[in-house]
Amino acid sequence: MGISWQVIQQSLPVFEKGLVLTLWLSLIGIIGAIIVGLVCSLLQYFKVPVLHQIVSVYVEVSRNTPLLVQLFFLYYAFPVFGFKMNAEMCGIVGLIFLGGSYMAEGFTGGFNGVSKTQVETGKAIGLTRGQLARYVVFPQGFALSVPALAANIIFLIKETSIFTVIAIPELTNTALDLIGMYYRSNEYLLVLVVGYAIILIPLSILLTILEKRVRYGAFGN
Amino acid sequence: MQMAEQILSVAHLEKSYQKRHVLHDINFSIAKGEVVALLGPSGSGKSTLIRCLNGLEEYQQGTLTFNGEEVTPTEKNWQQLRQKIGMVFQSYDLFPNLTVLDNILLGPVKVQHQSREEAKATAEKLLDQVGLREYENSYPRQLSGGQKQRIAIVRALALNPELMLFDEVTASLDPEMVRGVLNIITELAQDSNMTMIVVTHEMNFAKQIADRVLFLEDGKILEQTPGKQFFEDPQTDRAKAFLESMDF
Amino acid sequence: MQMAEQILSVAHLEKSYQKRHVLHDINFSIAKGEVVALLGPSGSGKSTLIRCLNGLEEYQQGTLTFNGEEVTPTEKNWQQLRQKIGMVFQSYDLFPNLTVLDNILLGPVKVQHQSREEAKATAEKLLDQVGLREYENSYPRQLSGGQKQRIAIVRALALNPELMLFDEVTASLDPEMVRGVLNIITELAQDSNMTMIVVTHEMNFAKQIADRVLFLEDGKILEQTPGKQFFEDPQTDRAKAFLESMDF
Amino acid sequence: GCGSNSSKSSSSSSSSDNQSTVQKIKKRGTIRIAVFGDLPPYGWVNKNGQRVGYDLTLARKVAKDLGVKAKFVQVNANNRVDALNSNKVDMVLANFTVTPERKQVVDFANPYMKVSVGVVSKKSNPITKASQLNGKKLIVTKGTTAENYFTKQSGVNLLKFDSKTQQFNALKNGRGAALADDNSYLYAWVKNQPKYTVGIKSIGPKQYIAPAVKKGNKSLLNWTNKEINKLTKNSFFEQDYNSQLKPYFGSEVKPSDIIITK
Amino acid sequence: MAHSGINVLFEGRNLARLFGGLWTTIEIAAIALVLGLILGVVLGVLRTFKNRPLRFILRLYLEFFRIVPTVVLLFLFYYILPRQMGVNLPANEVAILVFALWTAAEMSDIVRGALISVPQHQRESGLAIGLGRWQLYRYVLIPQAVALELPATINLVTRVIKTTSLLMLISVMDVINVGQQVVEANGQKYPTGVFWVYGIIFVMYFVIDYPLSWWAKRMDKKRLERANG
Ligand SMILES: Nc1ncnc2c1ncn2[C@@H]1O[C@H](COP(=O)(O)OP(=O)(O)OP(=O)(O)O)[C@@H](O)[C@H]1O
Ligand SMILES: Nc1ncnc2c1ncn2[C@@H]1O[C@H](COP(=O)(O)OP(=O)(O)OP(=O)(O)O)[C@@H](O)[C@H]1O
Ligand SMILES: [Mg+2]
Ligand SMILES: [Mg+2]
Repeated sequence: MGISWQVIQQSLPVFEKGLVLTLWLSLIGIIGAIIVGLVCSLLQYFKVPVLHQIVSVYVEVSRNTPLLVQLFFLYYAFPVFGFKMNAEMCGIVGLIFLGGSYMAEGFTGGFNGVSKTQVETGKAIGLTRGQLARYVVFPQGFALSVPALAANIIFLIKETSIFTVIAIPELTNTALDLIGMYYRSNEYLLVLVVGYAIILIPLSILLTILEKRVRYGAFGN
Repeated sequence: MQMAEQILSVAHLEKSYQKRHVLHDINFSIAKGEVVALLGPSGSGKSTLIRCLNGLEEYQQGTLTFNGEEVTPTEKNWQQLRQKIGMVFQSYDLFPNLTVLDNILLGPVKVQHQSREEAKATAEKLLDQVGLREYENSYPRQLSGGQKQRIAIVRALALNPELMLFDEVTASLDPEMVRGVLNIITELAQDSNMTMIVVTHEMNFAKQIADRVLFLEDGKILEQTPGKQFFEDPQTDRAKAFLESMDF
Repeated sequence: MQMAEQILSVAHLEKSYQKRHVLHDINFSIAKGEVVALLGPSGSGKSTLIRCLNGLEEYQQGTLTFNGEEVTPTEKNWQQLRQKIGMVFQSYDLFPNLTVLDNILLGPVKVQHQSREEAKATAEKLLDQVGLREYENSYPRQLSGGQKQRIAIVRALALNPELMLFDEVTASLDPEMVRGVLNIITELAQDSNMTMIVVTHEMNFAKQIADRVLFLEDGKILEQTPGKQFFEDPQTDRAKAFLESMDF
Repeated sequence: GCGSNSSKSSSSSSSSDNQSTVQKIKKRGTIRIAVFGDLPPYGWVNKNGQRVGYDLTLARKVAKDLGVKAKFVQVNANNRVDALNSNKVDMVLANFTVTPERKQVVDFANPYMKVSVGVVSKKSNPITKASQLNGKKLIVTKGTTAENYFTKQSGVNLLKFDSKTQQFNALKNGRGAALADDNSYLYAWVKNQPKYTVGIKSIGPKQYIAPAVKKGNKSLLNWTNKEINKLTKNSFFEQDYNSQLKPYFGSEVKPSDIIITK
Repeated sequence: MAHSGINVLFEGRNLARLFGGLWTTIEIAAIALVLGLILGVVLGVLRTFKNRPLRFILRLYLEFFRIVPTVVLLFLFYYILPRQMGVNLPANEVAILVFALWTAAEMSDIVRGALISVPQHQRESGLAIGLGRWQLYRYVLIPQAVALELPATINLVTRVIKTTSLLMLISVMDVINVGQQVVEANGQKYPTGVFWVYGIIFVMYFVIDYPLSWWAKRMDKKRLERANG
């Protein structure tokens, strides 16, 4: 079976909608995940009583269960008890729930990566705990965590492909749906792969440049 | 040793890491303007002791008295005290994300709430003294090891401390860089009359600046001897052997 | 300098890193049993030169002649030659995943295909010489820096090399550990008549063992002077200044 | 035993060998049949883990008459064509409605059921006319005739799911105003869901359900045609209806609404 | 009755079937991991060689598996391979293949990273005692890299296990697919059964992955402590 350009061309408008949706959901999910992750890692860094234990539990539960099961839970199981969100909302909440812990780990890893001598030096010139965090640990830790954050961003975008199981018409769902209706798997899967490449290749190049910039800014190498 | 002007006294200090007992019943004082060299073989506890004096390590027993007041070892107290007790480490420990000037101003401006102008004036005076005024807007990565270490000293001095602690500040420098750094400390001791405790492996340097030597082994002070005398005629055999091993 | 017993000759060696030209027209030879000290300020190219002699750095021009044969600088050739040219570095470079004995036996057994028994006998004799026989089954992490460096020397010697290269082997050691390591190299030079090229910042040590000094600056050999003479009366002003800067 | 995947012995992909496919299946000793796993009472898995249902009874009968064992491959509606085309299965018996589009990509044998699209909705807020769906959300499963039909009707927002489980759960969770699928399942489903009703019993063309084989697989197609004719004659489908479907249907459904009788 | 929904698990063979599905999941993950990790180590070593074309191809391989979401990979391999390449594998084997290739891609990057972060002077002292290239890898670099890469490898393992949840999309009777069957077959009797079925699947994944993550974290912490002296 060859590839029909005509089939591809006809499908492009539908795929475009899927692509836009994928981008939107990813964007909101990633921003949410970064905010949640930052808050969680701060709670952990400052060892805020009670909250930091809660954060630990959240991080473990979120990191050690599949997004697909998390989504099934949100979408199919929660409404049984009266919590109902629409599919897009479920998707975003799921992505933030999952991504928040990944981002938190990324930030925490960066903060912990700041060398002990830097922290001690900060103390030695009389910085308070807050000042130490503000002027030493966060700027350097953030630079150290950028590679992990970048990897998480790519990871989360790819995870949106799982939204197909809760009927969100993003890229993957679009392809599977078209295949079910018109049976042109070759063409639709090709467009699908290209669709992800269009999002992810430029993004990953951008992130690599950003990593280098930030690293240079903070450490000069 | 006149009690009157003791700036820091240490009494019955004991320190363990988990099971390892590394400091045993340490007792000594340092008077205003005095320079104490802390010598001893590797692993004898010099760094640990000096870090205890700055609150970077917790100790299990004993009391520190600073300017006549007993130190209650809380994080908050230490944070205050560290403005009076400056410290410079072996590693070139400048903050890589800040310029030389910002490294120096961080303490005076943020901790001591001096105005930036005032602090900058002091900083520039100090930078002139160490001959690095022209680098004030450079980043640490643009400096050599010796230059970084001199800036680190300026950064500690900018807080106008009453006591300075130096822990092997030349140990990671190229041999040719060592002299510049030691010269600054020597000037500080001799011209500015700074009170200081210096850990070093440079015996010639120690001989030149030390009013008194504390010789440590296995976490105990084996002898406390005036500088000159220690190098000419140490009281213990162990110190003698140590001095011999230090020159090839 | 008699041509007959030259073990290694370097002629017109040039080396650049990308745009940086770090070695300029290096020429010298070393005769069997001779000890050459390579001195010079930091960044003058000492390490680069010594690493070229072991094929760890590629050079752009010039020829090396080892035992009368010109070296064709391919990876394969160097791999063979390195059995004849031992090298010890500044870092304690034992393999952390192997015991002391396995570190030493790796070369003789895997590279030279000696039987393990035979190699072990040699290794143990060498370990006895450096006073570390009892550590043969320890892992590197259980040794002090000085002990590790002595083992690293044994490891290089176990291949029975004809020429040894030492690059600042005591630079990262605690001062008290330095002497033990230097003693071993001194014995090697004096008792075993080993041919060697030594980079060091320990002037007393260099003075004691060097038959000849090569003084490097900015990648050029500024002078080649017999050992005694260099330390008493260096030929160039630069070398004089250098010697002065080395003692505080 | 049950609920497992396809056979391992199948690695040849071309169906246009000299040997006829029926012979090959016999030689292999198994026929691989695509079925649903979550669609009572047609193809589902009961609490004891056995695959049962109207389609499954037929599938077992087909295997038995061929003299081979049946291997079941569970599919979703939108995989049925690909399962055949990528040679994962020999035959689809998963409520596969015959449509002109599908006829272009697979070969259908003679039909064994009648069907048309129906729409189920809440009794309290029933949908009885297609026009009521305008601007509302309608739940469908990807790759079904219901999806196809409503994709062509503008003004209806479709919520598309992968599996039957997902679509019925979504309806129960109130994610759409109604759900469209083959009316035959809907009858069965509402029997146990007293709050719901099949408000539109039949919409769009009357259609048939038939076994499907890979396009060009003449020998299996011919065999299957004969088999279906024989089974129809022998009243096999009435028995199948009585044992598998009747318990699930309310009184409003007659066998002749569903099965094809001679 | 909401709380009685849990009984759905004890109806008939439901619980046993869920565990059966879990076993399928574990089996696929385990085989894929063994194959993928071995292949990944080999590719990782190759990626540290100087050979540019080889490195480029392996990089391309890695990037392909990095960019294409696993769901899409599964569909690609399940439907396209048989038709375009004439390779027809049953669903479980396709799953193993996809996961093994994906694991190998990720692993190759971990191994490469670990190999190049073995300190340069370790490599050089190996060369200095005359070790050849393979001997250098065999006795010096790989043993040291293993210690460095272990936490990342364990994290990869947990990710692979989690990602097996996608198997339900290609007709593999994994724990989630069985879960759906159970939900559908018992939906009328236990309206809240869906909560409990997905709940137990959630717990199952957590119980498998959490100990692994914990182990990886602990090792990472130890390594950090050692690095900080
Ligand atoms: N964080 C730690 N945990 C456990 N033991 C430690 C720790 N830091 C130091 N020690 C031990 O305490 C003892 C004293 O160490 P310390 O660093 O104070 O010695 P030192 O005299 O400064 O040596 P050097 O001259 O090598 O700097 C040593 O035996 C050391 O192993
Ligand atoms: N890998 C490299 N890439 C680029 N430049 C290098 C590299 N290694 C060394 N150099 C440069 O080559 C010059 C000589 O360096 P080399 O390490 O040989 O000096 P050295 O005499 O051994 O100094 P030291 O006493 O500090 O060890 C220096 O200017 C250094 O910056
Ligand atoms: Mg110390
Ligand atoms: Mg060097």
